[in-house]
Amino acid sequence: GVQGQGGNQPAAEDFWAGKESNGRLDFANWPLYMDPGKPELAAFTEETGIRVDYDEAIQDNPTFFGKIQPMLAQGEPIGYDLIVLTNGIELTKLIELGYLAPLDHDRLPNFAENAGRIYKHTAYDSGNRHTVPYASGITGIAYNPDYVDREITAIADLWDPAFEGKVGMMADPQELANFGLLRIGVAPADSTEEDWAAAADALEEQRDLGLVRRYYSQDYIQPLSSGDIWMSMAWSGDIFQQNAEQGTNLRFVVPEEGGTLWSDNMMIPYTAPNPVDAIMLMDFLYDAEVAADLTEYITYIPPVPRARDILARRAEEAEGEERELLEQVVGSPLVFPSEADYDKLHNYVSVTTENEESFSPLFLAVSQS
Amino acid sequence: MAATTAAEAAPGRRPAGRRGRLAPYLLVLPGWLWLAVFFVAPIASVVSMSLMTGSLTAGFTFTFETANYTRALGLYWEQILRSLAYGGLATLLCIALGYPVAYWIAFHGGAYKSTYLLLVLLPFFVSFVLRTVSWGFILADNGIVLGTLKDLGVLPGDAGVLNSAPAVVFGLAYNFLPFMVLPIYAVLERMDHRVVEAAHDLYAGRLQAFARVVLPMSLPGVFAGVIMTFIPTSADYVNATILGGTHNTMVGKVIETQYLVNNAYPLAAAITVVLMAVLLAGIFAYARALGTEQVMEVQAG
Amino acid sequence: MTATEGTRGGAGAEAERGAGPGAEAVAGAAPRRVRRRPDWGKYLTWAVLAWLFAPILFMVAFSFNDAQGRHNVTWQGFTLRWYGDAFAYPDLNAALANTLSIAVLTMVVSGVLGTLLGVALGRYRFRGRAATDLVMFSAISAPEVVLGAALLSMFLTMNVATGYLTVLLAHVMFSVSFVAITVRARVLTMDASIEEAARDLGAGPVTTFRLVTLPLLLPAVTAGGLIAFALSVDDFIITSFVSGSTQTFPLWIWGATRVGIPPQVNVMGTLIFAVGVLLAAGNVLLARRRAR
Amino acid sequence: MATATHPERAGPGEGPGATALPAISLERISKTYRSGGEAVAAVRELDLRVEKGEFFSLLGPSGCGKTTTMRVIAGFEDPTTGTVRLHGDDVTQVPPHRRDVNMVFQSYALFPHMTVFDNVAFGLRRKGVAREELNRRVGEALELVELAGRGRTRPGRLSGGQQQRVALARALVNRPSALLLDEPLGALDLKLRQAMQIELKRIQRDVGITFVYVTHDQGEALTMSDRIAVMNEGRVEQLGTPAEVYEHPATRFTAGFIGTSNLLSGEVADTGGGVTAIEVAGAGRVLAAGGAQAGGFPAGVRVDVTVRPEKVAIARAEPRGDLVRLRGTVTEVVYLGSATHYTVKLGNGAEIVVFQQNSSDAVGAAERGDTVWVSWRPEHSSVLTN
Amino acid sequence: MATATHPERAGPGEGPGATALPAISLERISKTYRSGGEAVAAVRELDLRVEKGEFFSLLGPSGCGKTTTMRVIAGFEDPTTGTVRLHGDDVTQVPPHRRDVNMVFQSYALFPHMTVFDNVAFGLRRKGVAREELNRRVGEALELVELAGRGRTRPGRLSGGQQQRVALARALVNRPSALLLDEPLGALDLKLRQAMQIELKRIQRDVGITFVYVTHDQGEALTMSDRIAVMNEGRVEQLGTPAEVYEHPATRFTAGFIGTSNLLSGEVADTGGGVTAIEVAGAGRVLAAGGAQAGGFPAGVRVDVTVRPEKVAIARAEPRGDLVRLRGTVTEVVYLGSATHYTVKLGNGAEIVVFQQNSSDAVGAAERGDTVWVSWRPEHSSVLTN
Ligand SMILES: Nc1ncnc2c1ncn2[C@@H]1O[C@H](COP(=O)(O)OP(=O)(O)OP(=O)(O)O)[C@@H](O)[C@H]1O
Ligand SMILES: Nc1ncnc2c1ncn2[C@@H]1O[C@H](COP(=O)(O)OP(=O)(O)OP(=O)(O)O)[C@@H](O)[C@H]1O
Ligand SMILES: NCCCCNCCCN
Ligand SMILES: [Mg+2]
Ligand SMILES: [Mg+2]
Repeated sequence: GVQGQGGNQPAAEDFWAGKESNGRLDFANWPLYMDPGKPELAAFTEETGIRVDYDEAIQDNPTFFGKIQPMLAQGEPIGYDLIVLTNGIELTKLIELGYLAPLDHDRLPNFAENAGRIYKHTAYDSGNRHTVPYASGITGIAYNPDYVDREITAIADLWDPAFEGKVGMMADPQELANFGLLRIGVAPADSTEEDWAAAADALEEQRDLGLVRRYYSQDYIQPLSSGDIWMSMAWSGDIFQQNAEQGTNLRFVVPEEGGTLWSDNMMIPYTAPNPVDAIMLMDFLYDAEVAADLTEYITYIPPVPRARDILARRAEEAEGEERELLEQVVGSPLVFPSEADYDKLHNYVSVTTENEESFSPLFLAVSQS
Repeated sequence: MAATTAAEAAPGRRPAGRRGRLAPYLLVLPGWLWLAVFFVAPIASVVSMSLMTGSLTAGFTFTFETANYTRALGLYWEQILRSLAYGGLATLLCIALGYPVAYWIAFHGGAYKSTYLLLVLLPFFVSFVLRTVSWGFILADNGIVLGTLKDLGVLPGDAGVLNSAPAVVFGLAYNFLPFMVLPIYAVLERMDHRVVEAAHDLYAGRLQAFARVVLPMSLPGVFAGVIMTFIPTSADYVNATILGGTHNTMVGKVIETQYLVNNAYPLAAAITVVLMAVLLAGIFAYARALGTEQVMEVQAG
Repeated sequence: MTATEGTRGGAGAEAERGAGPGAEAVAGAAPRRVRRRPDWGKYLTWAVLAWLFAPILFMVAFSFNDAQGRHNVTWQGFTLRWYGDAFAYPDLNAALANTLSIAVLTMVVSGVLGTLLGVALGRYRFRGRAATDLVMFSAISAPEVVLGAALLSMFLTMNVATGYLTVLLAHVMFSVSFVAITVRARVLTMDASIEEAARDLGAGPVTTFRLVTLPLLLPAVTAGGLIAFALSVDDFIITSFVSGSTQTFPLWIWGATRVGIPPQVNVMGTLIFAVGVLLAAGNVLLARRRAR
Repeated sequence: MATATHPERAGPGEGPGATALPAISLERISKTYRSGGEAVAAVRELDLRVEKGEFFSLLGPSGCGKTTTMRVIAGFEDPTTGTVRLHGDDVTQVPPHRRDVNMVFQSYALFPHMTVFDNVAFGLRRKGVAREELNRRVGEALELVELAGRGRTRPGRLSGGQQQRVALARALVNRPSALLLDEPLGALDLKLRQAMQIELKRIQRDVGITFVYVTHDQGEALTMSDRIAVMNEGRVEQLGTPAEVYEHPATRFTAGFIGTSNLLSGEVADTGGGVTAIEVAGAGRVLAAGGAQAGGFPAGVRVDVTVRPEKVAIARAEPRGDLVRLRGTVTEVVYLGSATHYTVKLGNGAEIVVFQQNSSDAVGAAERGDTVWVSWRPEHSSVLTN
Repeated sequence: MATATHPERAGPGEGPGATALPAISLERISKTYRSGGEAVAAVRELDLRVEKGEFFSLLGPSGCGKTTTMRVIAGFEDPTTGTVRLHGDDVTQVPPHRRDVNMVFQSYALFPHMTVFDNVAFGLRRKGVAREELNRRVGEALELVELAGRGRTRPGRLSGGQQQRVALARALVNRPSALLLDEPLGALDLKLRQAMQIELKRIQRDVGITFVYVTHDQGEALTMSDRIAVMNEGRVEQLGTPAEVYEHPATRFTAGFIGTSNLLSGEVADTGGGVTAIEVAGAGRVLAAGGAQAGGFPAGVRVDVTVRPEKVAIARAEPRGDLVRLRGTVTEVVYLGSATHYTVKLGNGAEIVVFQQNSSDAVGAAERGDTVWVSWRPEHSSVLTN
């Protein structure tokens, strides 16, 4: 038989006792989540002498979880000291299984000082015992106006037969479920098992009408840019970056029915060989200037509210095109949403280890048909 | 005649002495061990895992749980059948294209036979994943093929081939075509050309000589080719993932997801066992009729 | 198939004796038969070869593409930049190094095991020969997902952590049978009396193996080793099951497909392909020389 | 039995020059192979007529063009120049499957995936012969080659000789106007070969079909043929009955190729009365019948004289009578069981081989080192033309 | 040259019974192969002594155990029972690489990846012979087989005959006490085979090494051997000089296997004075010398009489003299060039084959259908024991 992985949690003091910096760490993150030149990491190395190997190894939560789980179950290092996962079932499981290092908040002074209030009281990891946010973002709709000659405003547009075979949806069961639920008018966070079934039906209808070309993870951007699909579920910051990097003209909208708000969080696997270096980097990224740098490039919502002021100041100091860009970032509701904007955003459907059995297969059956 | 060929004599002639009798066992022992531990035991272990129950958190225990199989079949019969269908179609496509190519090289390749064969094999020097990904780019809706045709007005603007069943079958056939060409070539090349002349001599025209003599004599090669294409194409998921769209999922992908993403090991194992049973049952029936040695001989080229 | 001519022969042959078209007309004159028909087989072969090479041409061409950003899919002009900057991604380099070192080790280990197996199967009759054949045949024909899943099941059950070592174990497992059948084919056609001659001339069993058997098997051993190398380098499915956190070249490419494959992959692919072409061409030339 | 259905076919021995059209005639056939820039002239301006019902052999060394000639007749090769006729019809342009000749291949070329019956029935099926007749004819053919009852067997299970006979039946059953046999016995061992020679000859006599037979075995050609064409370098060197070719070789090549021959070089001393006297320096004077060239030779011309070893007598005492007689020393005696070979060295260093049957009266005629006389009748030596 | 370094080795012809220890002796050797439950007795209780310097041949049909016998001597097979001695030493348990005999394989078994020189040097290198001596001896061996100067060549580039000679040199260079040759000429064509026979015999004479020679070609055995052992079904049927074995076959098997033999069955009518009279029903009375069994036979016993075809004369008129004479009809005449074969059917249906050289005096002695007399001297027929 295969042993169970009940979570027996070591106390933070026990975990950190005797651990020291090794001068290096391995950081696994999502693509398009840091300037390709990695200036923040260079700054970190300069300041601490710690070398960072950065790997864009994470393209969706379930796959990455599936990949690291067996190693964590063996008590083996997974090859990364610092990883970034979204709030959701996989993160819940990691915590429940006891695979994450308990964070020593004495080592996170920047976080204590700079993190926004809502980021210190998350539902999925109250008290930030295991995670601190990296960035937040919105799942909405992106479309390519080169091919779509009207404005796209609603999730209902993803069901418009006019776009047969030109719609991209996400493969991640939770993302997919959210949009299915919004489509049938249910708030994901309040959904019941019956709602899930109805949402799955709606999604299957969309699929069987031939609207969906494929179910994507991070790879929806390339076909969206080249016209293989015309519109897709998308992550807010990605679209800005793609436009900036590739000169594309994609548009991102928060649909009328609402989008979803998520947070990607940094965490340290309990088997990590370099946890001290990892937690140092965690804290370094909460330096307000660093957070502003990061935001300037990735255009996701930073967990450090002060980043906005810093960027606004930089915009004033900058000239010409750069100023314009910075102003755009500072003014974007997608990077710095107002309270009203937040109202339009929904939380994730809440999946627990108990009801996962009835959730995942339902939506997996939609994407893996 | 006194001259027995080396091949006949070989297995019979053995060095004398007790040490000589032990020699074959010493020679095969390392290989046996390796295959026993890393092939036979894993197969046993996947079968045993398919009969377990449990969850990632609670652990999995052997309970002789046959419900995994009913679930596997109930949930994924469609993907299993589709995989067999795609594999079958790709195999047919491989025969349709590979046979004439093997035939032409073997019979008309002349001095360049080995060069042609090499050309058929050369693509293998490029990673299978990379070649498949390249097709994804080449076949993009506005890529170099379709885009050009659209610009020329040959194709309507919204035409596409990517993310469809034909694209998957096409990719499978592409990737496994050389496995069909090789064994057929090996048989045809070894074929005594005089047998074909004899058929012509006995009033058979080109078509008749082919249908009555060349084709039946080359069937062992076709069989070997079928084994070497049908099994891997049916179980592949790389092509379906890169080139497929909705309703194109193959069972390999399901197995991969259940193992590597969902960590639903018993269910995954049950699907695996079902796939293995379906494929191997067919193959063994088939190999029995032909003799595994002969098929492997052909595979060895 | 290649018959473009109808089936007019057959039944009518007896009646048609000697009545070939224009038989009388050319009597006496030196006849030159002009039966030029299009060589469909050749066209098809070339078409198929073009098909086989299309993605490779794409790969090679785009290793020279002056691509901006992550997506190397539209032609943006010629550059040699990526060749100078081939090793810009440390994790890609590491993946490539893993792939190559695993392939070399696979070649060596399965070369040795497979050669021993092949010699035993080709030379001796022994108990378990048929079973060995069956296991090898199954290992060759078993689908990759099944092998990957089975290995992973075992590693999970036995609490073995997956990684570099498990990839190597798996690669040797699936390539050893290929080496064995290649070597066996050679052993079967090798004259057993050559080894006896060595014994007769005073060489003991070990000396005989070293000086005679092994050199004679070398072409097959090399061929088998190359097959093992190629299978290992190319393997994706089994590797993805048992690799743990170890990256290999195909796995890296697979991961990169989601975000855009950098031109460096095309460069590496092109270089590997070029080495392969050179090796193959050298091999052909050598064989030609030897045949002469 | 096949004869019965082919009353028009003449028996053997009708010989050349019969008024009926020849079964096969080749008119100025050349065949040049081109491979990689090189041109090999395999057959050069060959003229040949094979009469109906003949057992005709092509005999010659390896590479002399025998197979090529056969393949041109069967239609597997287009001749570079010339015309092929079967019973007078020009078939140069006719593909093999429409020619009324059948071939028996050296390697048999049986269809390994078919039973013996299906092999033999193959040709008839292509012609669309009805089921009943087909069964009857295949049955008869298998009986003819003494393989009745083996129809269900696969060729792979038959011995070499049996396979050979299946190949024969497969060709014969079609009652072709001629059967081409390319070294049909080449792959058999001696015993089987001899048995099959007798068998083949019997079958040819029974069915009366024209046989064109290729062999490079002189013995085989001499034993079996009605006529022999001795080929060399794509040309026919000599054509005639076995006795003509053997007893009176026209050329040095024929003399050397067929059986063992003694060759002496000398100058013509005298010609007259159909007998030529040749002075062999250092050995003596040799008389020879005119041979092929009855016209005689001018005195002083250098020529070769040949005599077969079995025509030469060996004795310690000088023989009497109208004989050619030369003196020499025995250098080698080889006991062959039924016969003994002596090698005698003449005064000029030339060697004469003597073949003597160990018959009832033969006594050890000579021993190594003996000085002996070798002798033969003048009509047994021939003067060669080249 | 090799002889010079081996002064102790006796020349050929010393014959059996010499006081020196035999080079090879096999004592009650049996070898039974077991394969898949079945047991094949390849050699049965074989006793054999090969004297030093002899050219000794094993002759027999395929499967009679010749190769097995050789392999037992060389050490490649353990005998099931019995003892192998080389120069008196029991070597039954000694592995092949430590036996002082060398083998020449039918397929040559040259090492294709080594040069000719390295092939020949292989054995000496195993023995650790010093560089200089090695070079000298390999050079000598290559000269002996007339391949000096080809040392750098790979065997694959040599002709069949040359390869054969390399194989010979490779064995000879080790100066073994005996050389075992298993059908060394089996793979060569006729011409080359004959040339190599002469060559082999010369080399054996030159080096004086014991040769044990396996062939199934009677002619080859008769021409080359000092003594021949005729084997059948794992046993020796007859052992003697070529003339003894050929002229006086002891058994029906030997008579049939060596050359063509005529066999007549009858009842002993009378014995006396070393001559046996046998009444052959329906044909007449045949006289025979006692042959191997000089003791004579009781009257009334059924026996076989044999006579060689070349000893039989054929004539239309009744021959005179002290001859065995029988009457019959010619059923077949086969012209062989140097000779003619006649088949004569006797009154009792038995057939007598007559072999007549087409010599100077021979005239077409008879034609098919003729009634003729066949005759021979009584001392040329032998009575067989089984
Ligand atoms: N397909 C071919 N291409 C080139 N040359 C050829 C071809 N076939 C035969 N030749 C050459 O033509 C010549 C005659 O060959 P052919 O096979 O007719 O000889 P053969 O008398 O049958 O000889 P053998 O007794 O060896 O069978 C030879 O020099 C041969 O090398
Ligand atoms: N390794 C073996 N296993 C089983 N039977 C064998 C083996 N080797 C030989 N035999 C059998 O032993 C008998 C004698 O074989 P052997 O090879 O000695 O014959 P041979 O006289 O050399 O024949 P040939 O003239 O065909 O070479 C044959 O019946 C043969 O089938
Ligand atoms: N390019 C970075 C995108 C990060 C997206 N993470 C969110 C995943 C929500 N399931
Ligand atoms: Mg030929
Ligand atoms: Mg033998």
